[in-house]
Amino acid sequence: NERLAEFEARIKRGEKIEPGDWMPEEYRRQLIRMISQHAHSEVVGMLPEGAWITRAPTLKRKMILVAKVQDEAGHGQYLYHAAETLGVSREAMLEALLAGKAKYSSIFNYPTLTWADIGTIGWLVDGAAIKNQTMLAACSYGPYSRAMVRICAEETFHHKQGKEMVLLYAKGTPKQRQMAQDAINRWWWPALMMMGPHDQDSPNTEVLVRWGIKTKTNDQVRQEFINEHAPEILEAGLTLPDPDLRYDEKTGNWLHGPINWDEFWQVVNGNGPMNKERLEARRRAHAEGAWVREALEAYAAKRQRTAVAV
Amino acid sequence: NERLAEFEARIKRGEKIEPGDWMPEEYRRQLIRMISQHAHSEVVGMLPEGAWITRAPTLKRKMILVAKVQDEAGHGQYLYHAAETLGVSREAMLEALLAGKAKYSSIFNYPTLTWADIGTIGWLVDGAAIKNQTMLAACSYGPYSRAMVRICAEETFHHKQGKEMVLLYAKGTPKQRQMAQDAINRWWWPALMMMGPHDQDSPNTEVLVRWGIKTKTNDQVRQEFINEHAPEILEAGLTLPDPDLRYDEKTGNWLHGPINWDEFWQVVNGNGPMNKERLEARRRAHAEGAWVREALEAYAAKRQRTAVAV
Amino acid sequence: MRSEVREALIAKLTALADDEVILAHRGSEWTGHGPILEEDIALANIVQDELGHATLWYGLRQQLDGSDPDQLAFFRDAYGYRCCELVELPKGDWAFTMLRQYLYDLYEALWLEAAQHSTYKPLAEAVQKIMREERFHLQHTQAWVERLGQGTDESNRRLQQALDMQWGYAQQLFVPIPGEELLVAEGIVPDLLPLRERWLEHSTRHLQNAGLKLPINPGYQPTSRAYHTEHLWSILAEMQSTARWDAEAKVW
Amino acid sequence: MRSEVREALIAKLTALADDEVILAHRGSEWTGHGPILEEDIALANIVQDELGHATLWYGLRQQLDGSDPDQLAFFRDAYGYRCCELVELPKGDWAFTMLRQYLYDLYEALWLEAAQHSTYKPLAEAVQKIMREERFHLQHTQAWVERLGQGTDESNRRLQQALDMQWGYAQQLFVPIPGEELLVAEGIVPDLLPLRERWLEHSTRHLQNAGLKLPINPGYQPTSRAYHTEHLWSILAEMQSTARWDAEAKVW
Repeated sequence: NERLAEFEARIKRGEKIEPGDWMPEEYRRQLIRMISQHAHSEVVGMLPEGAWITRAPTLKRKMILVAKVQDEAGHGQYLYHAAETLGVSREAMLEALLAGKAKYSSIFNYPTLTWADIGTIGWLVDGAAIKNQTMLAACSYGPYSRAMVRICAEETFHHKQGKEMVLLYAKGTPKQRQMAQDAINRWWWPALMMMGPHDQDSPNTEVLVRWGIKTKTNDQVRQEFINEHAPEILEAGLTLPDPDLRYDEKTGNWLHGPINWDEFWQVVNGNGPMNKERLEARRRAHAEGAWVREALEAYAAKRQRTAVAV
Repeated sequence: NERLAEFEARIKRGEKIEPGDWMPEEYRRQLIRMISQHAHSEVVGMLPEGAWITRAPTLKRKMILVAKVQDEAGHGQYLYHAAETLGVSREAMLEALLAGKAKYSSIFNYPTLTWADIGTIGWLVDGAAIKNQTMLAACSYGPYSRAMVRICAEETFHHKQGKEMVLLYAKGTPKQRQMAQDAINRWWWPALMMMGPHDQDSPNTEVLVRWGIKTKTNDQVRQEFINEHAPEILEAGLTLPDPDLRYDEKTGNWLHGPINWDEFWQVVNGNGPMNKERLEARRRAHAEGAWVREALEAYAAKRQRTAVAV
Repeated sequence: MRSEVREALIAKLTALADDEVILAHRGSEWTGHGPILEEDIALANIVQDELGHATLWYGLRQQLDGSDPDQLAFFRDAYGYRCCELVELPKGDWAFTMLRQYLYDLYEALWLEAAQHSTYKPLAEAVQKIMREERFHLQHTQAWVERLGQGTDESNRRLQQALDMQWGYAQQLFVPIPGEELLVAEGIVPDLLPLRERWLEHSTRHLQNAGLKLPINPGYQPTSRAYHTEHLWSILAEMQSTARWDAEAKVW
Repeated sequence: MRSEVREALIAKLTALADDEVILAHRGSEWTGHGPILEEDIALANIVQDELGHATLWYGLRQQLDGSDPDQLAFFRDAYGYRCCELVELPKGDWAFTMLRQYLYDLYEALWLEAAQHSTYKPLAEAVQKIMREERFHLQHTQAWVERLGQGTDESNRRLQQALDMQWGYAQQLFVPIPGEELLVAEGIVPDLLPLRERWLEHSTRHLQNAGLKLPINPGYQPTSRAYHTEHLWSILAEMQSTARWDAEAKVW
């Protein structure tokens, strides 16, 4: 196949593929899957954090959190746009989400139990997301790559804010320390799982790397994440819930103990603590918003008729 | 009119009128109005107190409050039954309530702002209700009279509990005292208004007294209430929001200052602080319960068909 | 009593009481908003009984360690509460409420029946006191499940939706707390495993008779009472707001 | 500044800030649950601005009496709050939310416009900072009122229902606080009476153009900011739950 060869050559040369360009169906399919999952993750990701806006402990933290969740909504928007350039509509993507057919990041199927979860999500979850997104910013599909550049800049800001919060609480009152440690304990493993299965269990990786969608493997990204975060958390005087965690002098890597992949697959397959509630919340919002969207359409149609009449 | 004369003679002899007995249409009309208003008051009255069950400060207080609100629902039940003996259905009465056509006691159009309101309602509002109900227990219509006897017994218990609470808080911490005083300040005048307009402004009173429905006038009942409660509140070290209040040696009565009848009529006519919310809450409960009631009917119908078939 | 057994018993009593307190909270949110006046009354009855049970369990704990029941209920935070997640879920509609109550009542009735033979006398006595109440609750909520399941398509749909949501959570009722095996060994509390089988058998039969679809993929099944849903923090914020508003107050 | 004027100004700034804090609370309850993603973003914008305004007003108060804004927001109870009742009403549906926001934004925009000439420099400067934001809010919510009013029968009905509920409450925005006449006399804050007239004129015209029925029997019109709805206690229980959970904490 000549077109495929030319396509792969372009990618090799580091060129970006743009919406009008020819691309293999599988490339399109994989991108739609990834970008829409990513978009859904931003939208569903608003829920666990959004729930704490009403309970933020200071005016400043409240404002920062509203701004953060707002950024997530914005990321959802860019990403839906990026996916739309591949010929799928936002409505179709949302429908797939609400029908339980589309996935979103499993991390959002864990509950936010205390205020310290907000800082911890910023530090660990956004930290893990950034590693992934920085890699994706180099991806071969132009609109996705550009969305990632923009999103990464904002996520980096959230990451910094989250880290600052946890570090503050780690040296705060006994109750603040307890809250921070508890949050780290609950979020550490799910954050490691965010990068997905080990390379040998990740069947999509090979083709994704060949087509320049991914430029690193799951395990590589995971290792980067641990190398950055583990020492910082330990230095803050907090512990990590991994008795096997150790620094390996030879490789300069922090090595982690075995990941509970059974839990991972349980959550991916709909059996995480919050899967049902998250989807239910999205469905309810969608259903309760139906009359609003209908009103908007009716209004727009009336305006158009008036405009034509004039 | 012979029958009317005989009817009035029976009342004069202290006989009770019973459901099958002949009665003037106006007697029936007045009773339906009063009893259904009274029933509605019990049902709407569940709302202001019910709202504090989830916030009661001890397990015991929570239980007492649940029991109290449950009693009110029970009172609603007896009273609807009593009204039904006059040939009006519960559905018709509820419909009139939800349509905003039937009245209920205006006192429930004031908000319960703090926990001390619960004690204060028990003491003042139930206290005022008891004065009225004790009078009505002697009323000429048998079913109403008997309902009142039963209700009064329970209300007396609520009244005692409410008084006990307020007295406890009156000698409690500064915050408890503040809470109790604030509640007394807000509920005193509305409680006085519960007995209705002054006698000269109460056009129904004359016929109601003649037919033995009422055995005392509004002002008489109000005076009884003040004579009992004013000295007890003052003795507890609380103040009353009536600068003109004074004990009159000659009559042995506690005399009150001018009542703000404008406020009274505002609330009666739908403009009290909670009129809209109360009615809205009842309407919502009714609407949201519609599918439940339909299911019950459908189930009963199916069972009946099965029973007939067998 | 050996100190490990005592500790485990304290923890078990706390879990029993916490379940009742939070379920009563959810039930009491219906006050004045029920679909029929008669049901306001019936649910208020159930709520009172649950509060009574909580008081009993906390009271038994008090005999062991002197802790004050109201302190436990109103001054412990989400870290300290040991309720199961089922009781924390928002009140939902009437189908959700009745189904949860049914699943819980069936568990409680079976548990009490078995616990009346407890070797720990105060527990056995407490169970005697409340067994009859629980049978009434079960009768009531069982009847509701049947009515809604066999009522209209709408009521059946709502009940099925509630079941799909709750089934996994309900399984936590049969997860022993750490150290519970000690209590079972001493005959202080019944073993949850055989109770679970009976519960599954009863509930499955009744739910299917009511026209509901089973088995259900349970989805998430909570395994530790140290973890909670996102709702518990807010439940406690509301529930404890008056008590904590004036922490100096000695009596309320 | 004379001490009565200072006291009145402190009270006025508190009322201004409290309105924004509670309205922001209600707005933030929508986060992640809006009818369209774009509206989650727009409402989050409004909420942030409101929190910003609250911080400004509390900040001006801090200059006068040294009180800490977060202490005021998170450690005052319902007795101390001086918000109006309109902002306390539950979030309702989207029509309720947009209408309340519109009625409030129109009031705030008019108030700010008049207050930019305040003789109290720090106030005049604060107003300059936020006037533009408020104009954007007003544009946004005004457009929503028109769309919903002229959209479908359903959206018109919901908006009308919201209006019937809110109209009386909205009038409280124009009830001066005790001592406000001193501030008006000194030119520190605008007189509410002429603002009310302009607000009535603007809002009536816009609402009628949107197809709503006016005039409305306002029903209850709150007259004192010392009283509140039944909702404020629970709002504060939720809002202050983290801050109060660890009152020893110096920083969050």
